[in-house]
Amino acid sequence: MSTEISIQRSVKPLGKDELAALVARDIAPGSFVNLGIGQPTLVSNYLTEEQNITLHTENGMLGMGPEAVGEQIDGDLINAGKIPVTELPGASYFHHADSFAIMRGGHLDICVLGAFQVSATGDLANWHTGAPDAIPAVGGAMDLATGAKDVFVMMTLLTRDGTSKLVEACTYPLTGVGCVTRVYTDKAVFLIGPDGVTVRETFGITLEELQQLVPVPLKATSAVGV
Amino acid sequence: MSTEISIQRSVKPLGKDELAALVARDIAPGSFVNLGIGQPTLVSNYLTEEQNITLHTENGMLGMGPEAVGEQIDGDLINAGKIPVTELPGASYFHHADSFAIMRGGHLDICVLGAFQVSATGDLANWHTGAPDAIPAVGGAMDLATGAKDVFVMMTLLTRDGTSKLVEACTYPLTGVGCVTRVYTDKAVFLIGPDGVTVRETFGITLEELQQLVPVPLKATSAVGV
Amino acid sequence: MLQFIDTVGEAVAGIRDGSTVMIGGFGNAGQPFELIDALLDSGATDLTVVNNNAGQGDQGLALLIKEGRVRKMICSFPRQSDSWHFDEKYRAGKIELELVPQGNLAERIRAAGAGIGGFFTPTGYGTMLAEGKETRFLDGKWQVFETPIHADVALIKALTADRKGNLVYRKTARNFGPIMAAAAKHTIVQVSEIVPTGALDPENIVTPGIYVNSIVRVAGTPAERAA
Amino acid sequence: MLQFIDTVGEAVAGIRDGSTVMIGGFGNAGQPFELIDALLDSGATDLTVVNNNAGQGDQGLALLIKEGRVRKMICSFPRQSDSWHFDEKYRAGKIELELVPQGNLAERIRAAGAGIGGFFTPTGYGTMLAEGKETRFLDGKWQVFETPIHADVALIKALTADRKGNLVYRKTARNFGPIMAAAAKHTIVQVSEIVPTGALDPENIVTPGIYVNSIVRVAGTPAERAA
Repeated sequence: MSTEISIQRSVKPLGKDELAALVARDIAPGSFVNLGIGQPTLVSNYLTEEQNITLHTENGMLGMGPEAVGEQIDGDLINAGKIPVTELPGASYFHHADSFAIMRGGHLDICVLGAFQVSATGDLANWHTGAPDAIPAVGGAMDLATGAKDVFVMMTLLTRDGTSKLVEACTYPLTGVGCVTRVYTDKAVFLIGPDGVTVRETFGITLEELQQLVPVPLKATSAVGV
Repeated sequence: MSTEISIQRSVKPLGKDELAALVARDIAPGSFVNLGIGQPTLVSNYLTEEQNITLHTENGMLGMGPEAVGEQIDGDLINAGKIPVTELPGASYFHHADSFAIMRGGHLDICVLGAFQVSATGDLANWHTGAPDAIPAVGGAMDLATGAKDVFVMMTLLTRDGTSKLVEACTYPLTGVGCVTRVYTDKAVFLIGPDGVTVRETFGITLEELQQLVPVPLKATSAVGV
Repeated sequence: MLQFIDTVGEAVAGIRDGSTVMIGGFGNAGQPFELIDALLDSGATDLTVVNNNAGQGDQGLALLIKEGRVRKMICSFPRQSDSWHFDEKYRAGKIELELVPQGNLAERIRAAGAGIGGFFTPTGYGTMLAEGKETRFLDGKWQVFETPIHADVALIKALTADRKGNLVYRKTARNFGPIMAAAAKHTIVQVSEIVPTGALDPENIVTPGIYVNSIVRVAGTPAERAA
Repeated sequence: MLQFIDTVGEAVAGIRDGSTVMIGGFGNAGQPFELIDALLDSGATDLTVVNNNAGQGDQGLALLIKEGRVRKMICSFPRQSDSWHFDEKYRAGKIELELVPQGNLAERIRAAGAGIGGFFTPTGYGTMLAEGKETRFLDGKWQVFETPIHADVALIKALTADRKGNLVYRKTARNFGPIMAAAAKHTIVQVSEIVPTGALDPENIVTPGIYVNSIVRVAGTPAERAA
């Protein structure tokens, strides 16, 4: 199975930082991007100046810079995770309705989100565990999932008890329907399209082994470097 | 009929400028006002500095000043009638959706409009003659009629052929339904409310004579100076 | 009619029991802490509060909730590591929660100010937050019908006001301020600075004075308490 | 991807027959005359044009209409004293007209940019412009259902752009520019001046660069041709 061999890109699963670097490399130059709270935030560490990526934060800014340190910290300049950040040259500020219009109007090229589960048809569950005593909190997750041109998910492939988070149908409450286009995990990168789930590359695992972990039919990509 | 005598305020019908001055006096201090194209524009000549009225123009400005003359003329600073105007201290500019949100959201205190007809229930017809070969053009008339807290109409009471423009039901195409609250005419000021049409004052005509001209039941106001 | 008021206490004095109160801010940025404190002191109760969150720590909105003044929260993200007062009331069934995706929250507030009676949006379609709501297929997508959120009062924070009530904000502290100012019947603003009319460039005004009713200056730099 | 283009001709070269083209401006203020002239020269035809008016005199949009390039106008005020080219085509049945109240025009354009699939507004209720449209009683008023207006291309004019495509406008020439930039798939802007990134204050940017695709500098002061 030559296809299988050709898509295994490393002998080990990827760490969070390696995965963030991979996502960063996949973002086209000049893109407008929103990085969700948590793991997706790491992606910003690997974006290069040449890529000329503009980061959006839904609390009202384009052109967000790195996390603020020391003297830079300004309580009026925070990101969606309420972390103090900085402003890059060419930044702009706007109110919440204008900010969400950017997301909801389909103007962001990519949004990168964490997830509890992603389904074979791109349904996303990332806001609510569904536990009966949980206090629900959604924030901007549904707007991001629904609005961006491409929704990339970053997550570990398996839960702590070894269950696949890539599923036939989500059991957690949905964030958005059919919105995810790519899933970046420690074990593989999955492309979700109208004809199902394609594995672009694997890390420390063969396609056959991967298929045994994931309850969704997987195809190997034929094109290298997609 | 003492009521009748008490509301006749002049021996002659009012001229356009006298009417504009009357409307101007009736605008409460601190109001935000939009003056329609044509006759309503005259009202601005009679607003005093003490009244502290802020004028809105729907093409994107609050704090509009008088018509520009000579060196003041700037092609980028015009009113809704496309006449060059000036900017007063404290003015602000905004885009068209924000400008119409001011009108449509009910934030203007008063809008003053011309009319072809006003009905006894406050329906307004001021945008279209209904002539079959007329090219229709509506501009912001419907938004102004529907959005302002109070819609004042300024018009001559009669058409050139002597027909009342205050009617039971408009025969011209409507601009808005039940939106007009006051009608300022050369012969009388009418208040339109849930209990019908009240004559606040007359000019050069008695209430009885007025009633003969107007095919709508009229009441005299009991309160002087309303 | 625009009023300049000397103290936050007088500014909020007219807020009645049972009011719907919008409170600006996202996290600490743009939160009108002093106005919220004054609202707490005023004793107003049975409030419906619209804010992105449901209070943090032992201050501001969290205290209003703790004291039982808030009947209902309309917000997008009530659960935070330090939202213990909300959590407690919620688990005890003593506060009502309307959970709204943040973009719907912003757009519904904007709709109220702009005179829109309702709108369709793809956000939330197919999720439990759209359960029971009207849906329609528009522009190639399933969309959910959402309605405006009106308020009696908005409490917001801006950087600077002029004497006409025009406002400018600072960085991401702008957030909900401009849309809440437009959506409320009565808008109360705390600012760091009041400047003469004409001192703000008309091209740069974010909230025109038409949306502002009461202005009170609160000393201190904008970020001071937030930092 | 943002492009800075040398000539208006190159800027409009990609506009295809049958496109929907939004054109900014209210009267002469904010009209991108040079881009419209270039569109005329490009030969593109069978266009649907969205503009507040339907051309004036013997220039710009009026010439596009005269030359038969415009299949349909979506506008609020086509009839002006000098709109003779539109008038002639309209009376001859050679141009289609969708007449939209100006506030609905603005809100429908805004809706397209903001991802709203449709909305209810009181404007037009009970009038011939709402005939056949869905109505609903909301917020105590009868309202009419209106849908977004999307476009393939927007041609707008701004005062200044920076190298990130951020725009500021000048006085009432702002009008439809910001909402059209957001509603079109491809936005082409003529500006008087291009400044380095960082030269515009982030607080004062009206159209963020995310809405801008092509920028071309056109010499002359903003009001020159309009005056």
